[in-house]
Amino acid sequence: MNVQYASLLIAIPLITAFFVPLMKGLGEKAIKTYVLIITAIQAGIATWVFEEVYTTGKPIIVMAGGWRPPVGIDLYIGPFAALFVLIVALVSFLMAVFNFRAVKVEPIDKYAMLFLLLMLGATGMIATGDIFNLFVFMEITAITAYALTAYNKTGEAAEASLKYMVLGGIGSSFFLIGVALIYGATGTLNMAQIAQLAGNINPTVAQVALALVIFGLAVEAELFPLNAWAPDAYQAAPHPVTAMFSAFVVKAGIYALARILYLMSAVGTWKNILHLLIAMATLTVIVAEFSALRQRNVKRMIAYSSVSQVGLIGLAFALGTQAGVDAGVFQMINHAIIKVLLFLGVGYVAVQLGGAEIENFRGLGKRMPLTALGVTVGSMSAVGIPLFNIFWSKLRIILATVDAGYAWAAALVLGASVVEAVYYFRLVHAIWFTGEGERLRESAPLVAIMLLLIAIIVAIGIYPNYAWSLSQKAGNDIFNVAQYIKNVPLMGVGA
Amino acid sequence: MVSILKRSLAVIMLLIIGYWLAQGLSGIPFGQDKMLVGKYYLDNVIRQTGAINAVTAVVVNYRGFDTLGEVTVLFIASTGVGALLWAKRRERTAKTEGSIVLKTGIRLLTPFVILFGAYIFIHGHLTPGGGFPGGATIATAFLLLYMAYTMYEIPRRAFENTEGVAGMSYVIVALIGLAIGGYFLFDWIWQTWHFGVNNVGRILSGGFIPVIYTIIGIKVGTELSGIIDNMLREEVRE
Amino acid sequence: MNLLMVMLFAPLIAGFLAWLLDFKVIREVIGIIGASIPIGVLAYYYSTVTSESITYSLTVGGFTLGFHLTMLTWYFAVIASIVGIAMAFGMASTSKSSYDWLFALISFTGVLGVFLSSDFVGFFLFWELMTFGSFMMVLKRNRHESLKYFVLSIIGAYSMLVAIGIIYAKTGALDFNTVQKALRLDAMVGSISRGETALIYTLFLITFGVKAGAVPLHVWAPGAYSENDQSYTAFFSGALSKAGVYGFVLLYILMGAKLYTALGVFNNHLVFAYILAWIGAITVVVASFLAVLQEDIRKLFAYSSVGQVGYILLGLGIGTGLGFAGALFHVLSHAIFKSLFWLVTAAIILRTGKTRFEDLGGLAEKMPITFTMGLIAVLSLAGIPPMAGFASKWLLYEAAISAHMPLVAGAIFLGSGLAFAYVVRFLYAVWFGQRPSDLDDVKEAPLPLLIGMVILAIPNLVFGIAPGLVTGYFNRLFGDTIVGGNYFRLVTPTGTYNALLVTVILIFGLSIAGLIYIYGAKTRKIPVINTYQSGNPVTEEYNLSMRKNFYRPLAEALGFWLKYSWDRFYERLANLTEDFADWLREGFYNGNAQSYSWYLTIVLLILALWGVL
Amino acid sequence: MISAYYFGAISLVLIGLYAVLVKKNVLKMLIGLSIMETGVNLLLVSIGYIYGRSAPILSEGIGPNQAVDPIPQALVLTAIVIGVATTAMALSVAIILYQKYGTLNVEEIRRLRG
Amino acid sequence: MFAWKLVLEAIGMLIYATFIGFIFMGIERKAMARIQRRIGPPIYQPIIDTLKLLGKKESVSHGFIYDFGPVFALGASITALLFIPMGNFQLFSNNADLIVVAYLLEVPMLGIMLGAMSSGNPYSGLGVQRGLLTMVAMQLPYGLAIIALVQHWGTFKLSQLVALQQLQGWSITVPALALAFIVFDIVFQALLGLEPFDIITAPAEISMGPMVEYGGKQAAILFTQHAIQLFAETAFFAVLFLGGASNLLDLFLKQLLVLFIAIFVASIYPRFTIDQAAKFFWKWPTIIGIVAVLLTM
Repeated sequence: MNVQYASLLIAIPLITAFFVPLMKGLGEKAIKTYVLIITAIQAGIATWVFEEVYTTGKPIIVMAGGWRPPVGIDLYIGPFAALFVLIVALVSFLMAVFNFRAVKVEPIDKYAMLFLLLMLGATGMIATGDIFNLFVFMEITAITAYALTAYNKTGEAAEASLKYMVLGGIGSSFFLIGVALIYGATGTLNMAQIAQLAGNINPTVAQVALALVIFGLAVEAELFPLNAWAPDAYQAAPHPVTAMFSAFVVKAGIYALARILYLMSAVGTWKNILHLLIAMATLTVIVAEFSALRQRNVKRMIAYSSVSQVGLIGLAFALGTQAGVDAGVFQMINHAIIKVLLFLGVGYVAVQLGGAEIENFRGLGKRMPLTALGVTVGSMSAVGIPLFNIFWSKLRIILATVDAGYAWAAALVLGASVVEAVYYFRLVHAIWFTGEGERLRESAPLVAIMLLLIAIIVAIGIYPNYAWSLSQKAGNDIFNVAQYIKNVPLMGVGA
Repeated sequence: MVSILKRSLAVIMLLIIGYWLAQGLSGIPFGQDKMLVGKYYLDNVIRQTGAINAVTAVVVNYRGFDTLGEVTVLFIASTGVGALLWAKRRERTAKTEGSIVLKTGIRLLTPFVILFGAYIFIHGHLTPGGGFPGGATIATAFLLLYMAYTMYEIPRRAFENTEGVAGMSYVIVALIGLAIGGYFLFDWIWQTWHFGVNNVGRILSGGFIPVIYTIIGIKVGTELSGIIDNMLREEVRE
Repeated sequence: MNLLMVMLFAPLIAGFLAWLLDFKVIREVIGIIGASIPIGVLAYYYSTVTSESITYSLTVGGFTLGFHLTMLTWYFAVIASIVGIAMAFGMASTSKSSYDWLFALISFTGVLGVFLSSDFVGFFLFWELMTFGSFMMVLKRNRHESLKYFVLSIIGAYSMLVAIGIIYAKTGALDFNTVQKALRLDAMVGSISRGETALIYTLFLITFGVKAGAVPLHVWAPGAYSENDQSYTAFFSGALSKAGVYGFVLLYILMGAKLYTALGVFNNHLVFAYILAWIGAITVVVASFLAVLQEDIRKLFAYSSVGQVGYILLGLGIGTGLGFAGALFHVLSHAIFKSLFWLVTAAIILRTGKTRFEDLGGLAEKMPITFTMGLIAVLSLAGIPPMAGFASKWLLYEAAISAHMPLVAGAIFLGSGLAFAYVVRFLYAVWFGQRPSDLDDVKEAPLPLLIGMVILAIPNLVFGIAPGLVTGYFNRLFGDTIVGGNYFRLVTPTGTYNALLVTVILIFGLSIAGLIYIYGAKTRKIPVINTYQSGNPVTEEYNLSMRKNFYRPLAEALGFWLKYSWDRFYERLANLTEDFADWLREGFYNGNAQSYSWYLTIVLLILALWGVL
Repeated sequence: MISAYYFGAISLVLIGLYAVLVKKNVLKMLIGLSIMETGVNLLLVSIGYIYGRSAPILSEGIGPNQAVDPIPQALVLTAIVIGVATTAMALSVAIILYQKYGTLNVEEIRRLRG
Repeated sequence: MFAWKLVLEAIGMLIYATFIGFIFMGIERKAMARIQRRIGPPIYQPIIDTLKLLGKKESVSHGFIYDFGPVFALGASITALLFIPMGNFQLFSNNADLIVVAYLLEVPMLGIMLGAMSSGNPYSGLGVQRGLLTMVAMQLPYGLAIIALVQHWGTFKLSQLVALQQLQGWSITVPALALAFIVFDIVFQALLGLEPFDIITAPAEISMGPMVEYGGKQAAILFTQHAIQLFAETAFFAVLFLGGASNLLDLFLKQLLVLFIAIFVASIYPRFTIDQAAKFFWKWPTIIGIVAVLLTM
């Protein structure tokens, strides 16, 4: 099969999103089912792509319009992208199931479109091989996210959306300035070619450009102190969307950050940027964990936790070592799984019991035992308890961090993790050991999803070999820039 | 007091940032030829795409992916605005009609404005312009209608459907490229069919650029009109 | 499938099965079977392990998890397994919940894993598993105490993680053998600086100190031990706290040479060991004093546990072969007598439902077998020859004094006096004196619990009379004659102790006394409350037995010191942290979009300044 | 010395940012954002400019060597549209905000905090 | 082969010790009386008392442990006795060292307490409490004194201690050990249960404390135990600080000396309350003990 068919990853969500207006009259159920089917198809394609990439071991280069890079835009679906595109599709699929329960606010047809386009945006961001195209996909993701954040149309939602928008706007403007500088200095927008030419750029330009690009992406990647929008957006967005934010939107941002960071590693001030990122990531973890400590709203609490975990990923990526990147990718996978589980569980509770305040979680173990189990397993995993998946990635990250000579960062991050343990502990205790209540009926599909996710968490926790080998391949994809340049079939323009 | 302090602090900070940006930019000489890929485009654009406007060739053909994204972004904006401002029943609440000059002028001009918009996007591969400016021009016509008449409303349903169909058509064109040429967004009209090879510089050339620009023009026009429409109507509670 | 793995995971799997098949008897049977597999496997390996070590390795997630059964790890594993099986029997009586079985057995596997791991990853993994299991046991019963335990454990675990990270960064290895070699080499080369070595040492000190319950990291222990199923506490305090001790032993093995060269000596003592010895001594004194002053049976033994582990640390800190032998022996004896205590406590609580001394009394007649077991434990803990507790304590005395650590040895003296005081108090308040009238229909402990007790009581006697069994094993372990003599007679360079002879003469003495007793006048049994009272009537209504505030005078004498409390210190620290968290949260996430844009600008400014300057 | 175009572009960006930082009214902040975008677009275009050359429309008399770089122009086209989209979204959010809070003062729109 | 000689020696020593112990008890009472200008009972009075108690027709019991306590105490005292080298009789002292003996000397207390506690008498309980607290209080200086001694001589073996002292002079001739001696002597008052540390029995307050319930043969056993214990402890003292003894007479004189010091001290001081005792023990004796210990390092 022609590997160019991988472009369907972009085409399918697009065309189906455009189709939604035509089925406006069909009613809520129909549209949600439609989304479910589309995400399933997308997941199927992503699985095929994944198979293809991992069996051949070679990345798929989708060349739009048949132009070879750097003339045309290419999608570079290497081990990392293949893996994450799959995760994006699968998470979207699961959340499409959750939509049936969680989203009641009209207009569903618009929601469906935005939902599909959010998936598209993240897919594009992960797959693209062109820096300006990255900007475009980033904006697609961001604007969809703005709209979805405000989708509930409450004051809080709009407020969160506003904050997201202001910060995102500033970030993307400066990102674009950075892109402009890079273009001005190299004359190309293709990432591989930029990586080739990075060493020759005038050092001042390179410093400014790299700093600006990283700055812009750091806003999306929720690094402190650029993450002020994140908890609000997470809290206000519809529950499935929150899960998607946490599971792949922010991941796409942080991936882009890491990708560009490593592509530009020939730049003279690269080390300085790494130091700055490490400091920012460490602070991210600390501030977010402390902020979560006394949070009454569980959704917001988990949002903070998500921010901190992303900080951990950022830390891993900013180490500048192969081990760090591998560990970061591993953590990305694990984190995506547990955050989907957690936001699914919490969202479901919020839907059933009318709010995500901690009071609603009292006695949850008696009222909705399976959901409670899901939230519990997610929490325990987040804390890093063995037999659950995060344990391995956290261990990897800490080892890599100390190995790279940043023992202080590891110590601070772990210190903050103690705080994390405390608030998850409170949640688990509230769920199982306080409160009383009648048992409620739990939705079978959602329970099935939760059990599936629990099974995956435990499976990775007990037998992390497969996930780890995937992470290593994917990490190598990011870290090994020379290989990346070699994989992209650059035609001999200029260089 | 605090405000002044804050303002002056902001100014100082921004000046430092500005100095830094300027320092960076000074490494990129203004007005010098720094082209790398751009040169390739200029050299090959006519042969490879059949368009003499290199910008539109780049936009639609070489960097078609960006444009697809761009269309999507606008689509998102229209959807998003629609989603956010949605209410069970909404009506226009404007109280004052436009002046007679406006009303008469609009009545006369609307077809021409739309026609001009269409002209712009159809000639995208030849002259400056293209789908986006063209679409925007068309939307202007509807904006003017809204300004002039308090009761005017676009045929919303039809517009939304058009928007969707146009978007789908774009993707379908791209997918046909995938089917025929093996590449997504492949210019099958020019490169496979060689349609209009002898016509370079005239309207029936440029491969799929005019086709796509037409689609984009229609889409942008309906989308922007839709946004205007959404913003001008307010919720009505019984 | 490797037997080592079978043994390691048998409890875990049994725990899951017991959890899933939540039926009354099946659950208990599965649990007991799961818990008894390890001791079986270890017994099977006994002859092998004395000549060679058994290793096995797994590859998990890019890490190679190695396991090794050496003489040292065998010893620790056996202790854990004995206590584990006793725990299982105890739990069959006291625990009615599959939840308990699951987590108790998880922590069992965790402890075994900690002992058997031959690399840091496995060590850390099982360490966490063990902590997790035990934490869940507390969580079910008491939120506040479990939180304390949890936070301190996590701090400990993370300290270890950082330390492991540093070691990994410096040596590039995670398995014990390589690390040991690398660090030994580095002791000569000195590429790891003094500060870094001290840092690693401190981090490990925190980790193992928390688990062993060393002062001032002990605050979790009283709560966690007492707010638990007491049968499980037998394992918790008997075996799980030994993981911390094992950690310290490991520290010696892996880093001893490096720590010696980096930190030097003070007054002929290795500095790092000296610190450990003092921590141990302080732990002994502080915890024993607190134990004496407790009013709750569980709290008393909890503090006692902390204090006894202090002895072990002290022994390790002495740093001589004799000290090690004493410490390792005390690991065994503490495990068996303290677990026995906990099972006795479990029986008392099961049958009376009371935990405070003021509510108990006069149970010796009602639960004679349990009382006998309790007495054995008391004798062993108080260090009455010929019990296992005395043999190990004796070694510690010899070691401490002959290593010229007089003040530390003084702590042992004081500690054993205190230990004597609190066990007698336990005897008095629970078993003797006037029985509260609501305890008149108390029955003897159920059979499984008694089996558990007997399993623990036997080694107390056996290793008491034949301490040479254990020291002989140590001699083979160290490859050197640390403690000479035979099965019954211990000989150190400076002293001797013939346990059998002491036993024989004690029996001789007792028989003489017994003869006098038997040939004396006949006796008439009268009720306990029929006593000389100088006019105060003792009746059922007026219970004059002194149970509450038994050691009030001591508390008065210690008044000044009791004003300070580590517990309160930690509470205050926690409150400060929470306030800080609030301040940070409210200050940073203040809700104003404009402030947020300022943050962005500030970052830009930092970047700019970085670029400009 | 940098060129006036660059200078103008940077100035626009900074002016926009200043508005975001200082103005209390949400609409003014959004206008600031738009100004920033304009500045960025100007910067993009000016980077592609080459002295003495004309627009890259290769009709009569203008060969490949007489045209400026087409790429920045294409990029700007995209960037403008994205800017428009963002602005449209932002304005509709502002409409909701005004409906729900009755004000557009950013200091009073602070229900989500901490 | 069975060491018949040793066993015979042991039995002989036991009889001797019991007798001398009773005599010591008599001497104690007599001397105390003389100091207080009373005439006092004859020195064989304790023997007569004990025999009388044994001859009582019937004695009461509160249960098995109540009976077992005194028996255990006596047995433990005998055990302790037989591990101390007595002049030219080494007995079993090669098989147990200082620490073992020090522990064994404490065991009888447990027996007494077991018995005392198993009666429901509150005075017994009070006595037990006081006994334990005294023990806790004195343990630290006691330990320090022993540590100083062992550090100086470098051995735990009692027989070796004796030999070394014969060779190099008594312990108290060494300055540091003289300090230890002072400490030990203070502790010794408590060990013997004499003023100012007779808080345990405190006849005027709690009617003999632990012993309050006992009469008849149990009391007789306890008296015997006390006699043996008194002998053993004075001998222990002599062995530790006064150079042991080469024969029983030598030992007897030294024991007598120790006893008289104790009696004199006891008759001068009033009784401490228990918390005063604890504070006292943890102040001067401990400090002196630490000084002694540091001097011997």
